[in-house]
Amino acid sequence: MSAQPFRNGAGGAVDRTKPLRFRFDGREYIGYEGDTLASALLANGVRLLGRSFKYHRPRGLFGAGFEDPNALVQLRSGNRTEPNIQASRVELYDGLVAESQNRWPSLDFDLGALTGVFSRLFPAGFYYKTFMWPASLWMTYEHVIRNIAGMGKSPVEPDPDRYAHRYQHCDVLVAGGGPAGIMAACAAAESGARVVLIEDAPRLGGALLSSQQRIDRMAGADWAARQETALRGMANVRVLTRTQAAGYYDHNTMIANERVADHLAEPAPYQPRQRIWHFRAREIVLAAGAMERPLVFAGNDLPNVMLVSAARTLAVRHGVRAGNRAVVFTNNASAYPAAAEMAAAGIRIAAIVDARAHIPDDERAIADKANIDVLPGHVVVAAEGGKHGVSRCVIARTPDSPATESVTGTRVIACDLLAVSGGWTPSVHLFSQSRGKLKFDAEKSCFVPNTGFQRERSAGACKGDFTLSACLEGGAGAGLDACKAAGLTPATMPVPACDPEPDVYPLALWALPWPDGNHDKRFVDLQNDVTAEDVALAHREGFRSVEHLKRYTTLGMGTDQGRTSNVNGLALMAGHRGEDIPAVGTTTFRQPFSPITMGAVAGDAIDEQMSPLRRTAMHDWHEKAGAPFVPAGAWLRAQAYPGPGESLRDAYLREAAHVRRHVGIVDVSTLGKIDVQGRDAAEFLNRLYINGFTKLDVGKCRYGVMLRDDGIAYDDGTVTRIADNRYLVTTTTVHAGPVLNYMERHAQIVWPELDVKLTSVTEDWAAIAIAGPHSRDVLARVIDGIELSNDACPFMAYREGTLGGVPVRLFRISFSGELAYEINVPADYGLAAWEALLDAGKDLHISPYGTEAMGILRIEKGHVVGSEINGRATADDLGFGRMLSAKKRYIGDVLKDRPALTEPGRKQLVGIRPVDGRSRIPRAAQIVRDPDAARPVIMEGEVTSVCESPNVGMPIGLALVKDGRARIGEKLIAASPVMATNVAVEICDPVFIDPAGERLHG
Amino acid sequence: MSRYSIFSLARNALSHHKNWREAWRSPDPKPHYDVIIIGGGGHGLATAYYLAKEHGITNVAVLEKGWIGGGNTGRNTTIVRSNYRLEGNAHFYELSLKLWEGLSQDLNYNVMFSPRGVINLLHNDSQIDSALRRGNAMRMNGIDAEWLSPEDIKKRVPLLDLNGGGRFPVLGGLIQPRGGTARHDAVAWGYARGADMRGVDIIQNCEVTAILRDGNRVIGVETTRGRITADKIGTAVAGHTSHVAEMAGLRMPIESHILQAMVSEPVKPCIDTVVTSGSGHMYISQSDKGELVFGGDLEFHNSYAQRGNFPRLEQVTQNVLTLFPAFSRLRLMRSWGGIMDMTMDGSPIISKTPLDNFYINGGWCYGGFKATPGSGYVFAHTIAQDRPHPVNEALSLNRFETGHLLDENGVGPTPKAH
Amino acid sequence: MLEITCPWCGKRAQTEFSYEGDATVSRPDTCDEKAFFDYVYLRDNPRGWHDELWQHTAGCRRFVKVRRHVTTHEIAATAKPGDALPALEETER
Amino acid sequence: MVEALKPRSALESAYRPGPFGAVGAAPGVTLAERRGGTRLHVECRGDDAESVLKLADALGTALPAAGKAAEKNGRRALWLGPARWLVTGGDLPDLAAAAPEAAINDVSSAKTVIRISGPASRDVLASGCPLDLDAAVFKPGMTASSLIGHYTVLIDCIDADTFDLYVARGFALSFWQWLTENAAEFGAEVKAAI
Ligand SMILES: Cc1cc2nc3c(=O)[nH]c(=O)nc-3n(C[C@H](O)[C@H](O)[C@H](O)COP(=O)(O)OP(=O)(O)OC[C@H]3O[C@@H](n4cnc5c(N)ncnc54)[C@H](O)[C@@H]3O)c2cc1C
Ligand SMILES: NC(=O)c1ccc[n+]([C@@H]2O[C@H](COP(=O)([O-])OP(=O)(O)OC[C@H]3O[C@@H](n4cnc5c(N)ncnc54)[C@H](O)[C@@H]3O)[C@@H](O)[C@H]2O)c1
Ligand SMILES: Cc1cc2nc3c(=O)[nH]c(=O)nc-3n(C[C@H](O)[C@H](O)[C@H](O)COP(=O)(O)O)c2cc1C
Ligand SMILES: [Zn+2]
Repeated sequence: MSAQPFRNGAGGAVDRTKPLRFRFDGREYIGYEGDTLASALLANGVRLLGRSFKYHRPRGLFGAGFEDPNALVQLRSGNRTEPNIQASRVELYDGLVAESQNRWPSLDFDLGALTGVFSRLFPAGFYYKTFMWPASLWMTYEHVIRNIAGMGKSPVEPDPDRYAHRYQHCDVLVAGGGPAGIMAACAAAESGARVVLIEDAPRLGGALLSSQQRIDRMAGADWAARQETALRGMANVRVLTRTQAAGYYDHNTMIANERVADHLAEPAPYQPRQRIWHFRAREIVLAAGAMERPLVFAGNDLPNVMLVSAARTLAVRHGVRAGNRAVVFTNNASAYPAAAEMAAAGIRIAAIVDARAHIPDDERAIADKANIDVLPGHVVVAAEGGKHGVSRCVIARTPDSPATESVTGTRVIACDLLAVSGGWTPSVHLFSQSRGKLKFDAEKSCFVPNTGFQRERSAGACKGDFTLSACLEGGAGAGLDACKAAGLTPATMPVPACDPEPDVYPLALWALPWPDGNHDKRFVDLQNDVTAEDVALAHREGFRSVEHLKRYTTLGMGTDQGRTSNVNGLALMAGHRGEDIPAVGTTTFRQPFSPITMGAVAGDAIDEQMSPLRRTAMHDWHEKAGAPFVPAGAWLRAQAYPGPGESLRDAYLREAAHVRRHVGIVDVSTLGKIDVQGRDAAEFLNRLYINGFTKLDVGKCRYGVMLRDDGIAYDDGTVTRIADNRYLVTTTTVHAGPVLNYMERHAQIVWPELDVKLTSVTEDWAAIAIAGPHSRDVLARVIDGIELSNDACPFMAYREGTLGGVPVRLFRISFSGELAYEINVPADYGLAAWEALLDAGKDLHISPYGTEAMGILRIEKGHVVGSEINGRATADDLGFGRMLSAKKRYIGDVLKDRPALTEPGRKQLVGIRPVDGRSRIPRAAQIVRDPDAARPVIMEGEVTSVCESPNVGMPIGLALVKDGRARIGEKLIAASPVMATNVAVEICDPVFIDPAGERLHG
Repeated sequence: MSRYSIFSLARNALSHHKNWREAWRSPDPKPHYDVIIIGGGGHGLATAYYLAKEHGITNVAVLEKGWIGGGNTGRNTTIVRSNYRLEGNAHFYELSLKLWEGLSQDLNYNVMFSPRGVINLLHNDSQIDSALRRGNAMRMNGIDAEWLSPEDIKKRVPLLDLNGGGRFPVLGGLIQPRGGTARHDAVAWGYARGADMRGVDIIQNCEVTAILRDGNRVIGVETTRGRITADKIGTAVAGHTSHVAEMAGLRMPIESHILQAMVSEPVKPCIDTVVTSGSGHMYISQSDKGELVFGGDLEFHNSYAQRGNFPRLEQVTQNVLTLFPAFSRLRLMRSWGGIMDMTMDGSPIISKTPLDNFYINGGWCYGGFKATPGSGYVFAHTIAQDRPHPVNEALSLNRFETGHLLDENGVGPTPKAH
Repeated sequence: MLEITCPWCGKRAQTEFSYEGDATVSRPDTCDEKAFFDYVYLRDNPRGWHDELWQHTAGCRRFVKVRRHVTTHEIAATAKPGDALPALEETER
Repeated sequence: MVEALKPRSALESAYRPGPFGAVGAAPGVTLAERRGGTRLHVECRGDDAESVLKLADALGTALPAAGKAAEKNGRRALWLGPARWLVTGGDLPDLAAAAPEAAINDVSSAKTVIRISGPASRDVLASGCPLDLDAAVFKPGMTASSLIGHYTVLIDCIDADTFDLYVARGFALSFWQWLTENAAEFGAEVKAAI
């Protein structure tokens, strides 16, 4: 534990009575409440914070906010570890643990830095030119490259925290809580608007927190705190701090990420760690401020070369001296008040090196007052020092031409801090996300919003208004304008007075020449190690569009998305192209604003909530009976009911045999059920199905098949006429939703003239199929009000009655080919009905069966399901040719006759059985003559369903085979090279059991 | 044009890399070409390359409205595979995969083709069934496919939760070991350099605004850089296929939809193969730079915007985290969109058209990046010979009329569903 | 996220709807194969205003006609399926 | 003969009355399943004003306009869509007989209904629902079918901070998980079913 040698005794918004312990790379330090991890490290004199992406150069803190490209750490440990976290945005908490990253074995001694030694061999894009020989070695090269690249490490354990989402609508949303945003929010709030104000920092104030400018005769930070309290007290305002406006999307949606508990060691019980907010705003005010821009010179990446705004923030907000002796290098006014405040915090300012030859009086006055030497017309051309920081800088006269490559006549100033300001870059990110178009303001040397696209306006520094007074005024104006646009009456909003501040008109200066004898790298993008030379190389090789520049050099592709580098990079490219900056343009600004946690994006909708499950009314019973479940669409279905010590296979074979011998029940609640009513219901169904329904009598069911308009088979099911103008249609489980939607489309759009009303009643009814020779006997014991005899209730009859006092619908239909019924009872009574049946059939050996046995029974009968109705087969392929009505129009009737759908050689439904009468047919096999023939092997067909059939006494299957119906008796091979099995099969009729259908009529 | 190698790199290092030449020229358009290719994506550039290399046709221009590789070539999740079930697709994609295997050497440009394997995770019986059916068909066609047990998968993808969050347990997988990823931008640049070297003019910032016809023949184009005539015109504009075809008076069986993709921040290697899952719909891999690159479904509405909305990001991320709970604390760094040319059967079109001398390459749906070399190869053949290569015969435009559809998933003429 | 005005339910989030494609194609009454081929397969797929159908699946389950610009995603108008959207010239103005 | 069947709630296996989550002084929300009663799904052709009148007559209350609910004598009708309503109540008249042209389905079992109440109820719903749930916008007497999480839910605003949530029975258990998980943050209590 050490003192904090660079912490001032007073000043700043840290609470010196609240020391916090933390560890960085295993060493313990102390900081204060109010610190960021970065400020606390610098207070302790720790300046080497990380290694760069490509060359593993030593790096320190560079910026104090979103813009920092350098000081990325692996935060926390174990299952809460997170890579690439900006130390500048981490609020210090007691017990915080962080590690540096992208170094091995240690930050101080990093072998990866060897790449730096050979860095001349590794200019931008070097990997496209080599590693090609021998071809087989690329995977080895790649392995090495991948390990050198990357940055931090992914966690390897599941995240213990939870994440939430929230939707909110508002009149005016303000993104950014600096002076401009505060004024906008106040103005809108005063006008009675529903206001949301989003601020990334823990409190409002923005740049005010990092300066000593006064507003309304009080310190800016105090003014901000006063406004924050006032805003939080208003019922029509929601202030969200620690919240990043992350994505401005279509129709004025703003996605924001609130870091609810990231400032804590871990979230409180039940507290989400982060929350995504989905805002729909009538109007938006963008007030995201601006970022300072670096200058490009040799060695500009050394630790303790940082933005002036970073050094100022450390000094003013945290009471930390980033160094003891500083050189401030600038091309604009903003460094002057900053230098004065740094000096006031006890940093000796060796000089302000100002590229501008002429310094305006007000700026000069600031320097004079703070007793700071100014070197006008000078630039820093190199920073020198070691991995623990800059120790001196080399200065020269401002070059006359931007093309100057090197200079002589330099001199050296010793310093342990080099603060640079290359002007300001408005944070136009959100504006651009919303498709706003930018323009280049040459005087301010930056891109600013031009024409907006959505319902937004910018205010303050993100619009290019850099003085505080302009921000306050602009903010208020924007808030009122937003209210007006939202249809509210704007209030009047007095703008408070503030200290004056010089405006920013930088001298354009994109890269500085080298001094004699120093050819160190001049970085443009610090995170991705892109240098001014790389930009030149890209130009030379023809990668001249900014988009090519970006992709060839990786400029701006890091976690900071080029916040500090893009403008310098494209300005350099403009220079090489001999064009002006707007002609070169910018790359595309994309969501998110700054990286956001994937856990937060997902919210709580992971695992079961990602894709909710549907459970039938009998679910708990199946579960208790030990049935494994299989998904069918969203539904869970019981697969089989293994008894004690019984395998799953034994169980379903037993169940399938049992049904044909005795009686079984299966839960078929998941089948889709659609109630169709109306005077034109019959006509409607007639048009949907290939077979006719006008002649179906009340109290009767009929099997039906639907095609799509392209003539391909779509779905099958039964249609039951319940009353004159009322039908019940069933669909397959998986198609229940699509078929309803399909019917609704036709009812509403294609044939709106028909009187038909569609209601999905799937959820109303629990459905149980009861099958087997004794099914009638069991039913007779439980059902009231229905005469069940074969005459009174023949095959395909529909009847209504009651079961235990509850209404029941009874359909005499059979999927198994046995004497069978399906009964529907209101779902609330499904479980009771299920139990009643089991109870009533005990002496008849009634047993439940699952989807596996059901599958066996249907394969034995040659009934098709989704593996046969595969979206490519026609009705005729599946053996439904005779059902195609010639007397009426129906969907698919025209295109079903296209040449390819009627030509010979189509795959038709057949049965298959092993030639040896016992080998199990490999599932999903291809059917070929000779599986060992030269590739490609001609495939005669494919196996669609297989099972072991206890009732046929051998494995059987269904297949789609070219011209299959004409090939009954032919022997072919069912080949599954993937599972390494081949079985000789014989093509046969798809109906294996009771082809005459005697059982189901019995 | 200098060859690239470690030696040329070393030589150039001595001169501070000041002597590299441009990878391709930036000529002004000539008034007439033998062949014009509209669209400077991977497909257009590859077509030009193979026209020159395989057919000796070098008086060729590639017209690109923006910057080459800026379309879907520059915004895809870079998965390369040939794991198709239907023969019309399988042989075509396999030809393509074979070309990938020697592409860096052929182009003298490292496209970083990385055959790290593509695993399809299977979460239920019917997925296993259709994967096996596809795998068996692949093997019969001479394409590699192997079954992976859950344990095999865990070994290859340690961060995968085999229990799928309790919702999508992994019951097995099908792997195509020769599948993998490639460096998407490099593919465009490598083909551009190769084509340029052989005399092809690559003309950027040149948007085709009209197609000129003389009766049933196309004779040239109107562009933002003036009129250019040509003996033959091929279009390879992916998401803009309908738009360009309409200039020639053709209506297409295509809808344009947005597909988003996203990257996490870069991290050290943590997933070494490509993993796809039908739990919802997601695919993920890690780039050589370290980002997780992943994507999922379309936005499900027609669009020509290269940008989508947040709900799809949520959904894809939910899917990723259900399978990879350890990625929850990684952060999403960037998301973007591309315009997908979704056909009515989900398979591409490389074809002659009802117009003379006008050829169409499009309808790539989710999967045209992997097709790039093969597509260029057979499209060049189709243009040069005025008849399809045997491998793209099935990819004809008239299959929709005749019914010879290539509907891998059997979802029918609903573009968004493929 | 888009906001779509359902003619019955008012302004609702896009996620409540499912996209149902081009609204300008209509199913032929005839048996003409060419007409059906057009209806089933061919789309204008314009790069501008697009009249399309959405179904309010999580709401009233009605199909809604929407005129949406497919590069900006602006929605100019919505209507009940039986009602006409305004003339395209009006939207373009 | 079988005994009279007993109904069973879809939430049966997960329903545990009592406080849960971050409970402070008073729970932010209370949850209670509403069981029993009859619910009829009623649909008329869009132009069939006559049937609508007949239905209103039989019910003793006019059927509500879009986005609204109407209640009288313990019978509550919720608008579902154009000419489509959900009619709920203890004993309902024979609507099919009253308006033969209308399509009537007894859907009493189809939905699970959960009443959520308390000062944080809007916050809980807004954790997954994209509607504008501001108290000044979504008011008592209004209903809307929308999404909550990945669920389609019919939301019926009973009073300022009380809502009935109708969710498909099959999804009820999954939805209950969602709801309790999102309510936990605010402090919550499950009450006995009503
Ligand atoms: C998010 C996403 C993920 C994807 N993932 C994969 C994947 O993992 N694997 C895979 O195989 N495929 C994937 N794809 C698909 C794949 O990217 C594309 O199919 C493929 O890149 C298409 O290449 P192309 O050359 O045909 O088109 P593009 O690269 O789009 O090139 C077409 C070019 O035509 C230009 N153009 C358009 N109109 C005109 C005009 N009028 N005049 C001149 N030029 C014009 C465009 O500017 C563009 O540069 C993905 C696509 C996206 C969007
Ligand atoms: N003249 C100069 O030297 C000069 C130059 C630049 C800035 N400034 C000063 O900067 C201030 C500018 O005021 P302002 O209000 O425009 O900006 P600001 O920088 O004070 O405030 C912007 C705020 O927005 C927040 N923010 C940015 N992006 C965000 C996002 N995506 N989500 C949530 N929050 C986000 C930031 O955390 C910050 O608090 C003034 O005080 C001005 O004096 C001065
Ligand atoms: C495979 C792949 C990897 C990518 N990796 C990064 C990355 O590391 N950093 C980054 O900023 N963008 C990355 N991108 C996204 C691009 O920056 C860019 O968004 C994409 O090419 C689409 O272009 P646009 O956003 O300019 O429209 C990647 C894109 C792809 C296709
Ligand atoms: Zn609606």
